[in-house]
Amino acid sequence: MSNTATLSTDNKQSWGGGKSPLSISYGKLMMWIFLLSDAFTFSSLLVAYGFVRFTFTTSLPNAIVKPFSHLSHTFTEEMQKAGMFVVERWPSPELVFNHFPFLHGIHLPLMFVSLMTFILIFSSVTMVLAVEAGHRMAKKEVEKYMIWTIIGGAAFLGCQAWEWTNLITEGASLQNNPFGPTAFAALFFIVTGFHGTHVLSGVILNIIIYINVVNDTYEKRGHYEMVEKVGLYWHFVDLVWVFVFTFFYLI
Amino acid sequence: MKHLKIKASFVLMIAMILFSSLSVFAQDMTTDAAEAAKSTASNINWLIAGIAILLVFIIGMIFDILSKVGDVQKKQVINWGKINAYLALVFLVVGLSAFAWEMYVHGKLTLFTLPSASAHADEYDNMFMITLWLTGIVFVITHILLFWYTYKYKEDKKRKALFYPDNHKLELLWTIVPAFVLTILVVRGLIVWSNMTTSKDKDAMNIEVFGYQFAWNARYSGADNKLGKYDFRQMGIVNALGVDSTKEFAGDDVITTELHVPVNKAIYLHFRAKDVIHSAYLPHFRAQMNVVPGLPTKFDFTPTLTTNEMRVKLENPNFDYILLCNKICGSAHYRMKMKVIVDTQADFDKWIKEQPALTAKGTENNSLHSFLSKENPIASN
Amino acid sequence: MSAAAIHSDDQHHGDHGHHKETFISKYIFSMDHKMISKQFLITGIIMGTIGMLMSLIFRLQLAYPETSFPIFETILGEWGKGGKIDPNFYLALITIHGTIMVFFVLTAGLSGTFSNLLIPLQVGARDMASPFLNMLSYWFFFTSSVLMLSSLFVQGGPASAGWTIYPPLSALPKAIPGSGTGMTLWLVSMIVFIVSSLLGSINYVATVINMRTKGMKMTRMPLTIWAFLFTAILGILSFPVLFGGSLLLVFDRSFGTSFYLNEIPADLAGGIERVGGSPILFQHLFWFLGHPEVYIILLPALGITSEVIATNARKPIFGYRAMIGSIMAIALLSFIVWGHHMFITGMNPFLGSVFMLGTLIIAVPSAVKTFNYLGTLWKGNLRLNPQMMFAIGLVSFFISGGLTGIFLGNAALDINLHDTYFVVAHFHLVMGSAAIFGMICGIYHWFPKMFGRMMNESLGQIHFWLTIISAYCVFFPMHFMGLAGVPRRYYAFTAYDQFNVFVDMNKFITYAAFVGGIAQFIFLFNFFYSMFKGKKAVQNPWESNTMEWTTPVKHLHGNWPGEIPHVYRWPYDYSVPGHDKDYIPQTTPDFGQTDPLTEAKVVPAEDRKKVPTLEKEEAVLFSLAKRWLGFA
Amino acid sequence: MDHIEHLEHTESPANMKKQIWNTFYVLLVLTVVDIAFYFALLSSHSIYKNILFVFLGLVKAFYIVSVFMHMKFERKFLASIIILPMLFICFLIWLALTEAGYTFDSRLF
Repeated sequence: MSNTATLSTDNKQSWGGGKSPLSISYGKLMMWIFLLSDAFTFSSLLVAYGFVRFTFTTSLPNAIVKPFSHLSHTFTEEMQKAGMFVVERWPSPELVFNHFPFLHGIHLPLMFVSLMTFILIFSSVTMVLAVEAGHRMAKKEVEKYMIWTIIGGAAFLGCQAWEWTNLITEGASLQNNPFGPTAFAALFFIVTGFHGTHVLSGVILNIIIYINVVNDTYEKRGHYEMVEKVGLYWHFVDLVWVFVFTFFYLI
Repeated sequence: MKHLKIKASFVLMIAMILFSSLSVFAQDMTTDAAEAAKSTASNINWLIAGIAILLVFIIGMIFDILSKVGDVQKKQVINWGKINAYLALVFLVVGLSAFAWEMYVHGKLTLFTLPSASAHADEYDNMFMITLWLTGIVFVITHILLFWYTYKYKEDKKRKALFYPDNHKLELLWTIVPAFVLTILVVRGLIVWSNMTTSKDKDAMNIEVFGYQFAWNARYSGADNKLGKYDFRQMGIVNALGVDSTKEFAGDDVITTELHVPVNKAIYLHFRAKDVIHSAYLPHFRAQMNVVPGLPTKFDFTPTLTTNEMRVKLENPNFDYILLCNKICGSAHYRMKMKVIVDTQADFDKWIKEQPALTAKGTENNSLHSFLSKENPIASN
Repeated sequence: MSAAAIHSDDQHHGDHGHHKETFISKYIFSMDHKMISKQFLITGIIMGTIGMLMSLIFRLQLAYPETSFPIFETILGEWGKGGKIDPNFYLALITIHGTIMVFFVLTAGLSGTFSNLLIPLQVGARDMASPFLNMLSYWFFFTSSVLMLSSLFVQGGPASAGWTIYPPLSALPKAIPGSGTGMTLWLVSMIVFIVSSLLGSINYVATVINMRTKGMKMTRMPLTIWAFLFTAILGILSFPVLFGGSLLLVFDRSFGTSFYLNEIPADLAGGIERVGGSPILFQHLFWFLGHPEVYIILLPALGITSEVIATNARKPIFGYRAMIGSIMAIALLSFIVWGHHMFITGMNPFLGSVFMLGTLIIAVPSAVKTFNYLGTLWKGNLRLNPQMMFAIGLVSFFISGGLTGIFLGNAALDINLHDTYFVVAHFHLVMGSAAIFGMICGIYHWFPKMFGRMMNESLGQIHFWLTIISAYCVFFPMHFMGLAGVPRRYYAFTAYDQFNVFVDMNKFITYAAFVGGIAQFIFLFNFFYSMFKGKKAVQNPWESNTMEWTTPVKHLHGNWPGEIPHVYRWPYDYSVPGHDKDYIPQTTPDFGQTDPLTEAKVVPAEDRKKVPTLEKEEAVLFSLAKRWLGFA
Repeated sequence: MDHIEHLEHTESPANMKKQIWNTFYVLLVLTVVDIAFYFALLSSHSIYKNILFVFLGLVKAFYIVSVFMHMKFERKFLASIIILPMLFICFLIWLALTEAGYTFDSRLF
């Protein structure tokens, strides 16, 4: 058969092609691949964290302060005097992250971050419920769950802003760290900041999707795949938080 | 259309010639009379370059005209297939002879022809030669095949290529054979590597090599063979190395700008940098290690030939071992070197006695002061 | 199924050919992959020319360290005072030369051009999965090129810490003038470049996996596509790590953190004492990208060569599956060997052994590739046109440069060879020259497809011979300098008596470099002249099997005017016995094989032998992986 | 355009919803367990504690990826495409930690 024969078929613009071997659309595939590469970005930051941390002595086990025991405004200095916060030693996380909004002066280690984790997991659930509603083409439900997701994301960002403010007022910054090695604060701000940027862009994407849902864009399109794609991104942000939580707050 | 092409190539040609002759002219302007004789040689080279460019374009035009003729006559005048086949053959022969010539002539310039100056150098050279022979044989054989095939199987309209897409046995063969050869190299390499990186001699002489932009210092550990602690915050103009002479082990330390080492004694070099990464490269001893700020690195070796013995062997009275910086570190990177002198034990002892220790002259480390007041000519640059 | 069909309402798919294209939408913000590939190519060529001219300038300096050239003062101004290059500017030149060549020419210019051109055409797709992201990818690349070039004009000069930008040199503006604004621009440019590369790579992978035409199984894809696929995967997995690393470096430079700095006194580091980091960390993060990057450069060149050699030898590529297997093995191994750049950086010697093992194992798939090329040439019917000559030249460079890699991969030998001219010679041969040859080979081969015209053959042949001779003359002698202990990145060797013996050699290398440079001008002339005035191309000038030659010569948005042709066979049916022509395009149906989707049942015995007919493609991939990674 | 494939939804909506909520409870419990372990093991400093936390994190990640991100319902091949490259990260982590340990040691002496 000559080459020209294949060219002389009718002139209709059809997007023919083979089958998709993974039985997902190219859009979702691209989102997956993007998430894979983004996972590598976060991994590189976490690897940097692990590396820097391993070059320091591990934190001392805390045997001084018990939860709910009151703390004074000079808590940090006391800990410095007690040898818990020294330059050579990675600080014990529960002594650093021990504040809770409106409950000033009470030693509540890791409670706030647990709340943040809960918020993020909850917004992940509402997102996946929105996706599920999208499969059923239930526009009202998608709207409802999208709203919840956006609220969850915004709440998380608010919590993070509060925690940052709190740490900064205590004297932590990229160059300073009252709790121990400067790298601790710098890495904390960079990694949570990078994660926060992702959450922020996720919230913006969610808002765009929500507007599209309200405007019947996906109804007209006949499927809610866009919700699914953004959902993937949102869950990824949640996934990253699991590891940020594990490495920064627990270990 | 044709005119334009010729015009364009002429413009390009003229630009090239202008550029090359400009460079010649430029050189003429700058070379002074004393160097005139030396520069004529390079001027001739420039002329050659210019002529070569001209030739290239003339040849290009000839080919162009020939192909135009071919277009008109409706048959090929120049058959590049054939020309290339023969050129490939010529390239193979000339190339391989050039390879052999270089191995013979330039091979003599390499470190491997010098007498080995450190204890592990023989092992190193041995490893190198094994790799060289193995790769050299592969290099020659594959190149002969590559260009011979290019010649042998040039296009012939009457012939049809052999349809031969696969041969699992053959592929397996040329997977397993390289894998086998590489296994040998890996195993040997691992042995040599672990020999070179593990320190065997507990009594090795501890010397610190300190690198900064753009010079080196050596710090000898003195009689106790222990280097005193340093504090990077104290590194300054007065105390460049940041060594506090009052601290433990530090008092008898000796700081010098030349690295003297006794022959046949294990030397344990500790590296430290002030500002950026340097690399202490001692080519004659087959030794190199990066000098990283904030990360202590080390290397140990045993020199086996004194500088004087080496000078005699090489019949070169000016020969000196050197330590040079081999990691890009700033503007004077290319001048950052330290003289290394391998002495006999007696000479070394004599020399080290002459060097002032940190606390030899009382509380002030005057020696250090005087040594540092000779400000580095490059640093002030 | 067409994945795109689902999105028939997607802006950039639905309206092909419906609206009139303006100049801007056709030539500037074009979403057509063919136009984007041309944009990549021309930007790449411009960057390449700049990079090459830089190399000529510093070659002149190396050949005549004592001589002053007034022309330098004219063209370089401040940096060429008295006709001599400033040592700092020398370092800046080598840095920018390296960066431009590695990232802008050989990553974007090579893989960007040919992935864009060939992936949709060779797998039978109308366009990339997302043409819009594809366009963004080009414009990010363009922005990053502009940023990189603009760093040449800032105060203090461009980045000058070597293309590997090891901190602290790159982190402390006081250490070298180039570590000021120039370095910041370098990092910003690189981050933009990474974004571009990711957008491109994600697109390539999605297109290859999802957009193939009917019958185009994974095991029927040309080796170019395989190479591009794995290149894209390498890019997706390795560039993000550099992104993370650069981000931390930006913070070290501008915000007073110390991830890569330790024991740096305050007066050196902008008034803030830096403790707690490690420069080795940056090197690990950098080389986690840096080594796969070598294969990001090399694999597309090898893929292009496979295609060109098979076409012009009129013979199926020898060991198609072995070739795919070795691409996969190289791609996989490239992620676990980066430490061989760091044997003597103060790394744990035990890790040195681990990396040495991995590095030398890479030689096995590389050897398989080389021997398969030789096997393809054997008893072929070689059409020695320029692209074939460049492909043969690539194989030659790949051998020469690859073999010296065995020295450098050996941790023990690396002690004395690290950062000497031996390394320069090695990587310029294996990834510089070889990849450039792959790129030029691809340009000669696909020029008719890109521009609808033919390049002048005679000029191409002259270009080839001058280039290969000059490249060997430049890089071969460098091995001996390296073996004599001559370090790289030296402004001059005048301070060392023992390197005086290489004065003549340095001059010779410079002359050869100039010859090579002139040869590239021949190519540039040929390229731009043929673009407008070359002979008109016919549809399938090289009598090739692959699908791109079934599209009309005049470009068409959507590639094929009618339905996309189906694929019935692998791409290497050259000189099949019993056929009167010596090539059978992939789109030619076989006897009894009308429907490619049900062909598994009716496939003739001989076809089944050539192409594995396992039911699922993943099964094929797994079996290949198992077979080839057994060595690891 | 010949045949459009949709995702294979093996689950009915009610079932899916139930599964989502179940996953949510699992994640919640795991987070609480995390915190509980943290305080229970406050005084210990063993490497096993870190391994425990990483393991719990991986379990959480598994649930998020498989149910929330629908990986459970996709083709196995897609899952392997996404999961297998993580081995490189594991290598990088192993390497970085070994290297950091070495750096720590060499700074001590």
